Amino acid sequence: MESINESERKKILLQGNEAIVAGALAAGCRFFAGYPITPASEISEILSVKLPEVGGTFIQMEDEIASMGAVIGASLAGVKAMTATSGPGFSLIQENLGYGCIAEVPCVIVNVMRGGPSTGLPTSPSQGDVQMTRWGTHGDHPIIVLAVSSVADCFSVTIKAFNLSEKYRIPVIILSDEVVAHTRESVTLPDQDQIRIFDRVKPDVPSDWYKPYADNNRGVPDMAAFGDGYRHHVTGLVHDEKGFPTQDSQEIDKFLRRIHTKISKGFQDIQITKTHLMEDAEVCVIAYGSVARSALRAVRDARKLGVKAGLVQLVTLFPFPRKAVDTYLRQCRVVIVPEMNMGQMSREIGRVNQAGCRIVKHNRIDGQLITPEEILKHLTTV
Amino acid sequence: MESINESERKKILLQGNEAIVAGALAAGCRFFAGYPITPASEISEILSVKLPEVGGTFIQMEDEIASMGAVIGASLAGVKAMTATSGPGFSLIQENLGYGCIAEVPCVIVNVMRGGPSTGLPTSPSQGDVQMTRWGTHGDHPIIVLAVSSVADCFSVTIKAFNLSEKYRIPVIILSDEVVAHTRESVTLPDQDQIRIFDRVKPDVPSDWYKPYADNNRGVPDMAAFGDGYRHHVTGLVHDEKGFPTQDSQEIDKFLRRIHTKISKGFQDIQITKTHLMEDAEVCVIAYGSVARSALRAVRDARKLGVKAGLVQLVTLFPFPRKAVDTYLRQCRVVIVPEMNMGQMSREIGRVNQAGCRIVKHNRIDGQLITPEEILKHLTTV
Amino acid sequence: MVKESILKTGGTSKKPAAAKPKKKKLYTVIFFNKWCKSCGLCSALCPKKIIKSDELGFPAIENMDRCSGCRFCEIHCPDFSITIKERHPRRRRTNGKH
Amino acid sequence: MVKESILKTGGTSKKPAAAKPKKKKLYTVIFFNKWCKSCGLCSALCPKKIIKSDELGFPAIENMDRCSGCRFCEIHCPDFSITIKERHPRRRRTNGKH
Amino acid sequence: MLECAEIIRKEYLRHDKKFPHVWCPGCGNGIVMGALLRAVHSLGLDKDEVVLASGIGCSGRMPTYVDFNTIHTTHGRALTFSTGIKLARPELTVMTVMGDGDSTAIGGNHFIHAARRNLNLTAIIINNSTYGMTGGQYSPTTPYGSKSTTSVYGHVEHAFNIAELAATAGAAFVARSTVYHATHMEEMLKKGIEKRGFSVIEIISNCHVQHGRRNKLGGAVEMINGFKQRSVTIEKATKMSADELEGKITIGVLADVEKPVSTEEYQRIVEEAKNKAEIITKAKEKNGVKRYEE
Amino acid sequence: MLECAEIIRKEYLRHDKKFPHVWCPGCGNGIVMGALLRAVHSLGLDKDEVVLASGIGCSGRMPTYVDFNTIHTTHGRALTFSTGIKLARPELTVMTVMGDGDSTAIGGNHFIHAARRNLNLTAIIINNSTYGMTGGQYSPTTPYGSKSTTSVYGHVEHAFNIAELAATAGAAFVARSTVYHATHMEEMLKKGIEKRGFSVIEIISNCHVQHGRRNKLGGAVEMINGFKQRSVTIEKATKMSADELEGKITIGVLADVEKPVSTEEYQRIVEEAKNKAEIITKAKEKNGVKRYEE
Amino acid sequence: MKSDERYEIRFSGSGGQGIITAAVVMADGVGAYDNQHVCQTQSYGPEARGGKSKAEVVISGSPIDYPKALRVDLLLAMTQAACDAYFSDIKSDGLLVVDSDLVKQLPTSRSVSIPFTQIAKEKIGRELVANMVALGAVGFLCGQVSLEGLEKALLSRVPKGTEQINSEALHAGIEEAKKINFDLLPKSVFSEWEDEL
Amino acid sequence: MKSDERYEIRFSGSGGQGIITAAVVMADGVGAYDNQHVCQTQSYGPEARGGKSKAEVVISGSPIDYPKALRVDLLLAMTQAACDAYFSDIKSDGLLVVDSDLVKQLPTSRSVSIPFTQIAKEKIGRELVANMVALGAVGFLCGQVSLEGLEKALLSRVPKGTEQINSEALHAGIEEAKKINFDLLPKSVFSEWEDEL
Ligand SMILES: Cc1ncc(C[n+]2csc(CCOP(=O)(O)OP(=O)(O)O)c2C)c(N)n1
Ligand SMILES: Cc1ncc(C[n+]2csc(CCOP(=O)(O)OP(=O)(O)O)c2C)c(N)n1
Ligand code: SF4
Ligand code: SF4
Ligand code: SF4
Ligand code: SF4
Repeated sequence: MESINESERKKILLQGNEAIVAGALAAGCRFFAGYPITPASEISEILSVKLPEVGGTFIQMEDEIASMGAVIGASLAGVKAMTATSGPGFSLIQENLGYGCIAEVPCVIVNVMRGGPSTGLPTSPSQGDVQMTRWGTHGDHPIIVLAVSSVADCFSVTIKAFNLSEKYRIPVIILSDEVVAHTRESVTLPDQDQIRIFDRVKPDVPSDWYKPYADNNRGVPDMAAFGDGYRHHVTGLVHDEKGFPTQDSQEIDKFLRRIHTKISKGFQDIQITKTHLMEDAEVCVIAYGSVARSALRAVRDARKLGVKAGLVQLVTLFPFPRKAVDTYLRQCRVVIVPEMNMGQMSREIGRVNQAGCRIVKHNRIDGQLITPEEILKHLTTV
Repeated sequence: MESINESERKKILLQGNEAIVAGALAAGCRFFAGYPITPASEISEILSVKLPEVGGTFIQMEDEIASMGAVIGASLAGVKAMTATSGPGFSLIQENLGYGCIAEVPCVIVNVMRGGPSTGLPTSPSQGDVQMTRWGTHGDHPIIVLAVSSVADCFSVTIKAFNLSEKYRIPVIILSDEVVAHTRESVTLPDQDQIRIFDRVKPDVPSDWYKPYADNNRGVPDMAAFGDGYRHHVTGLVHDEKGFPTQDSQEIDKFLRRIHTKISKGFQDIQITKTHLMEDAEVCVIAYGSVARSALRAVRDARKLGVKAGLVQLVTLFPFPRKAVDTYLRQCRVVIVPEMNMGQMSREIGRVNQAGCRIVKHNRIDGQLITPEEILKHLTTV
Repeated sequence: MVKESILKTGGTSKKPAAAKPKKKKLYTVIFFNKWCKSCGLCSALCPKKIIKSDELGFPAIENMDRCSGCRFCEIHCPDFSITIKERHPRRRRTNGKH
Repeated sequence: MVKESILKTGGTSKKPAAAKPKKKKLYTVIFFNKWCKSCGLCSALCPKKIIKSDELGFPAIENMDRCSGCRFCEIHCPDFSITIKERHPRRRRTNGKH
Repeated sequence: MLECAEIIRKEYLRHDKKFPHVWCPGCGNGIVMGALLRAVHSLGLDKDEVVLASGIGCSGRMPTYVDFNTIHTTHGRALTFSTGIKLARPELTVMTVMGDGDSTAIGGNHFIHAARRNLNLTAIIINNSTYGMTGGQYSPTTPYGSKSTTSVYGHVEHAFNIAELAATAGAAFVARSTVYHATHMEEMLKKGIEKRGFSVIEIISNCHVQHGRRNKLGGAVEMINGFKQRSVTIEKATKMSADELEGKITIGVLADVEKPVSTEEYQRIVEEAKNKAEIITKAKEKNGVKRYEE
Repeated sequence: MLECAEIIRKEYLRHDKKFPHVWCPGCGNGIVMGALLRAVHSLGLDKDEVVLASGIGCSGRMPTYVDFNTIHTTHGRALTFSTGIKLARPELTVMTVMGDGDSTAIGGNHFIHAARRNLNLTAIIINNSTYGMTGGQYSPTTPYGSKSTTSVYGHVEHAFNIAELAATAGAAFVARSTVYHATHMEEMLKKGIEKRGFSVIEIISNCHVQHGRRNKLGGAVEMINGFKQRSVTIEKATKMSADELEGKITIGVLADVEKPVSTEEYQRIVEEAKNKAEIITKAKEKNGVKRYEE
Repeated sequence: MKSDERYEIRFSGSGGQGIITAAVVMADGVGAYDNQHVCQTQSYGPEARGGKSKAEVVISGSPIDYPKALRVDLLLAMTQAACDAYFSDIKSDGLLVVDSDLVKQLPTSRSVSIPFTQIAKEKIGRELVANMVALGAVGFLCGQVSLEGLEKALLSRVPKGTEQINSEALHAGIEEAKKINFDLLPKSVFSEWEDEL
Repeated sequence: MKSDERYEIRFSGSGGQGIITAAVVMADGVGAYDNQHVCQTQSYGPEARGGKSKAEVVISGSPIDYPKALRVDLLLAMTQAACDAYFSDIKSDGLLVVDSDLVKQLPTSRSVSIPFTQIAKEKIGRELVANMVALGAVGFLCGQVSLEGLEKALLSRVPKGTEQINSEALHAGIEEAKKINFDLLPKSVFSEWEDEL
């Protein structure tokens, strides 16, 4: 869906999962720990081949909990790290994911969604894990969730995920789905030197002065790696500026609010939406993931039928791009929200709908990709 | 907070966690599997003593994942079963919890909330796990979440939890918090014969005819236990009426929608709210858990100051009691939502706020119970 | 309560005292092609090497009389597609019971 | 690169050749009461049984000269509250180095 | 009387389930299923009183096909479900079938704890040295140096010896067999099911499709014949040197010990509890002094 | 030269942390911490290159106090974090301290897998037979028959032998000591840290507050003296009968084997990969034929 | 007591003094044996170790809303540190009760000083039961609990075998408290000039 | 092709016939070696085992929105079952290509029957490469891919050592397809009367 600079030389046919690997390697990922699961296994498999080639490390752990632990460990030791799984595995990483949030450890987690709950529909696409990625771990925590809808997205959003993760010291989740993961598309990958890479900011103070959780104007403390000479303490307990556990209400409050505000300070950078034909749209579809592609087709078809339709594609699902969505809720008469779940993002849209725009949910949970026809029907009848 | 029939003989001083045990035993719970964690450990400890006394079984498993597995196993074998944990443990049970939802296994999970995320603030109260209980496991799934605010609640809500669980074949979560768990209060427990107990409906057809997942007018299939002579299959895959995995879109859709609608059919039974001084209230507080008690005090104090204040206490958090809340949003000028989190229920209230009522969030995340004064301040200034 | 293994193999079963030791028992090997996946295990494992493939790739017995009734094929068929039955020559069948 | 254990116990350390074997070494046992939790391990484990309790319950040495410098108390103190130092009688101290 | 295969097909297989089953042609899972059904039949167990649980994996599909009380749990957790079932209804015969990944990768902890705890359960582990279902990634029993979809350069980790692990963790009965040794396997399964306490039967099986293919071990036939060649009985094995045993598969009963079985112990506790109850409850009442805790 | 205790206090303890530490009076955790610091010091390790990780529990508080790169992870998962750290920076000396519950209850799987995998890591397990931090519930090493806050009727399960479990799972080095044997413990720790491969040092320690009290084992002094009485060296133990060993604590080096260490093997793979890369990537490209999967 | 009125007692001291036990027994006496509503809370966390320890009992004729103390009617302080830390929440007509040997600096003259620890040591022979001596005094002074109820509660909550000694301690405390002449106490815990502010 | 037009090919047959491989090579040929956008999907799940197998290739001059086929331009059916199941989505001017030995019942006369399997067996000597024979024919008939591109894609996607035999198969397919006389085919896949409805 992204306009890519066509060039014979670099054009290749990639599967979604392959493109995530390509994006991760381009972003500087040099550590992967995972546990196989359909439909994410290809990410492990390909990285097991590619990582050693670039001097990185691949390890298959005993389960997803262990994988997430290893990813956090590697990141704390200074290496960009990632894991990839699907719903059942994601349900298992929740505890350590929360650790990543409170200890502010950059890392990327890919969730290639399949039908749930539980073992569910292992080989069918779904978007049933949206709210889970936001709320699955206990306690209030910030998190970033990005969705991919095409092979090109898989590459570029993965890079973005690593960049945000490093910039804000936070776990970033990439939500893919079975359709995107297994679709092959021809894409043109940019040269490595054309890619903007963000690396975590390292401290430059003398080691004695280093406070690993001190606030600054970004709200994101500088981050030393284990072995860098800045001996420090990392814990999953609420901690003070130095990283040591605290029970002091004021320190607690300050810390927990900082890890939330560091994200709100970055909304502009973090909240990504794409629009198609929205300039004069009166009816719009808000969609994400593979469904956004059905939606685009439907919008184009609707235009042909004279309906002023448009598409808002959410790339960032959380922090929910309230501001952007609000604009379109004010612009449009009706908003259609097709999802392969019971309405997990339409909840969010409803929540911010102060304009009182009419919101039409379209939900499919039978393991099939929503078709353009289904959406078109709404577009032409509302 | 419940008006209890005073009677010298049965009045006892109980801690919140003790009262949950008392409620569970009264409801017929005869199996507990758990793993110790502050501030829920007393539930395990007391049940380890009491269960054998009534012929039940207590087992401490190797972790929370195993505990949840054992609870589901025991329930499938026909015994009412429960586990109790806190945030970190809850994060771990997510996968098996989803299994409970898809295989429609009655069981009760107590989450005594402490400060999060991660290890967080192990000994401090919090309400940070509200959204997690709703959304923590992957895939779309129905679930029931009840909150307790007093020792008396601990007893009666636990009974309600078991009853709903059995009636709707669904895991029910009880959200307690460190304050409620460790507060001791004098309570009068009713006689066992005064307690209404609901047991799952067993099939009465010949075993050959039994379809363990067949729809009926309640949407809740009759449930045979292993060993009852109704040999059947249970799986975490999406399944057909007979319990066998299916890939048929129509069967999938039918099944997944049924497990959602069985809950919506029961809204009246499931969605519990309590009100205090709401008849003529112009300003109200919507609260739950221990905070509801601070809120009640604040409301009473506000009345003394001439403010027409009222309290809506949510007992059922999910399925969110939209209808009831909507009524109060229409009635009141302002709604104050105090929570020991960043605003997890105020999200839900905002989501259903079609009346455009002003919603004032009051959030505390420093490990301290919100005081009546803090709420009173809002009541007197809004 | 506990029964003997239901698997009475021709090769190893203790011969009942009354059995005539010299009379070679005969067996019928029945293939249930509907479930068979043509994995070839039966023919590879048959000690008598009498199981071959038919033109569709399904197993077929070359010389039924050579079957020793060892049931090795039966218990190794992963698809429950083989049944070994004792075959009683005509005279036995006429005596009306077994 | 690898150093010897920093724990040189009086009882077991090899005596340097130059040492006068007959001269008994003397030690000072210093208790750091700020960290001490009065657990009683030092006094229970001291082979010479010279650690007693003072009126506040903190450990105290009865007869410092009897300390053999075995450091058993030091390495068993869970609170890092004991330091054993070699004590050099006055004449040694005057020779200016050690 | 029905013949063996007929009994199995008619009495133990679920006919409303679509056969042929999902396993690949020649997969050992079917051989194990047959042996298990024969073992159950010859023990004379009532189908209503038998539970077969599984985790997730190719092996995990077994419960779908057999006419017992069956449950296909989550990946690695089957023994925890079985624990709940057994404790809730001790009179049931509860068996759990798992793959090597299911039982010793994600489920490793539950496995060693079930062994330690010594409930009266039977664990059947179909060890095919790989994750068959997800496409042949390395498992905890993939041999050092082997190829898999996640170890194309050769595996750098070492394999568990499942049976030994079970014995060390405390299993009361541990046996090993292979899909070649179908009758022996049946025998081991019978012994395991009859054993009071936690019993483990490790069955070496072939996943020629994922593991065999990538490691030049041939197809089902070659792999299964390989098991024949590599197997030695425990009796012989005890007389062999470590070097001689290299690459061999020791089959037979590896451990069989008597010790208190928790399932029964719990019953005893229940009796005692009713008496002691009053006294202890009082003493137990916490005095409220809490310590810092996490 | 600074004296022993002074070196530790001045160079290895974090003074900005509030001492006295949180452990109860007489708790063995402090004794282990001392021995560990002495071992690190005598090995001449650079503090900047040492990582001490822990899980959650009383023992889990150790990293807070020592001036290395330290991490207090989640309950039971410390070894997984350590695995990531070690693989990312193989030059660091990574040690992991855990309680018996942390390492063998919730963390049991990571423990046996770390042993199997044989990375160059050191695991120090403080085995006090109970969950100290949460108030004395039974742990996987609580002896049969013991009382705890969740086994007031006497424990019906059996205990793990942690060291044996580690050895069976594949640890390259396994030793045991007790808090009584502080110098021996230091020695074992040194050997373990120096060992190439996964090393486990199990240290029998006292939680008199939770375990001792409930089982009439006395206070810290009595428990620690008990360890002295019950200990036998591995050399002696090998000459004793099982009956004689009943209730004894075998101390010393229980296993020390040489085998490929994954940390190093990974390095080899990386080298090879760069060469083989081209060829394999091609061959690896999946042909798209997928099977049913879960 | 008017049905929505509250009477609040705070027990404070240091970890190990049995502060929480005293509060629990108090609550049990009020709640289970008297016909009052009662709510008992305590502070958890590292704070409770070695350092300060705090437990509260709220008593009311009607169900209790906020479970923690709002304005304390009676503060028992068994250490100076506890007295200093927790005195501020006391009502103007509240009462401070202290161990006279351990709390020397009294922030108000509306206070009662009794040598609980000394009584425990000398009269009962075990310092450990000082908490029960104090409980006896508090029970009597607060006037919110029947003394039989309190004793029953105590008997049901202390370890087997220690009933005798604990109940002796309770009675010693009650007796000691009976000696107090309330008329001699000022009406407010605040000094005159503070009241005038 | 106009930039937002789509050309859709569906490959179908039974599991084990190499249907997906053929589609992937086609997509690679179009996408990586030609200057077109391409999107290739397949059906997963048990259905793909033994039973029907399906893979789709969508080609367009501009980026492709919906990744799956909407109205199929060319359907390759390598079994009767596949032909029956997947024919319904074909465009009225679409083309059906079948293995003449395996698909006997043709739902339309706008179809091309070629004995792919027989060619593979007889001309190339290995039945397994029937999918490549078919691919050659499809590649030629669809007119959406340069045949060199297709061959390059094939060479890069088949296992080492099988390049020769696979490319022979491809060429055999192309040759066979060249023999088809398009003028003899009806304009619509639907019979006359259907068109009139
Ligand atoms: C939590 C979770 N993680 C991963 C998976 C994916 N998965 C399904 S089966 C399996 C491994 C199966 O291997 P094994 O247990 O050896 O059984 P086999 O298929 O070889 O019989 C995996 C990793 C899953 N279903 N759930
Ligand atoms: C997921 C999770 N479950 C439970 C707990 C509670 N918990 C904290 S420490 C602990 C056990 C500690 O026992 P052990 O590891 O033996 O260490 P010790 O305290 O005895 O040193 C438990 C159960 C937790 N923190 N996280
Ligand atoms: S073993 Fe069974 S499935 Fe395999 S070929 Fe023989 S009959 Fe067919
Ligand atoms: S029973 Fe034995 S001899 Fe007869 S066909 Fe089968 S394997 Fe061959
Ligand atoms: S993939 Fe392997 S284990 Fe699974 S069915 Fe096929 S041969 Fe058997
Ligand atoms: S509870 Fe036990 S393990 Fe924890 S500090 Fe106290 S004595 Fe040590």
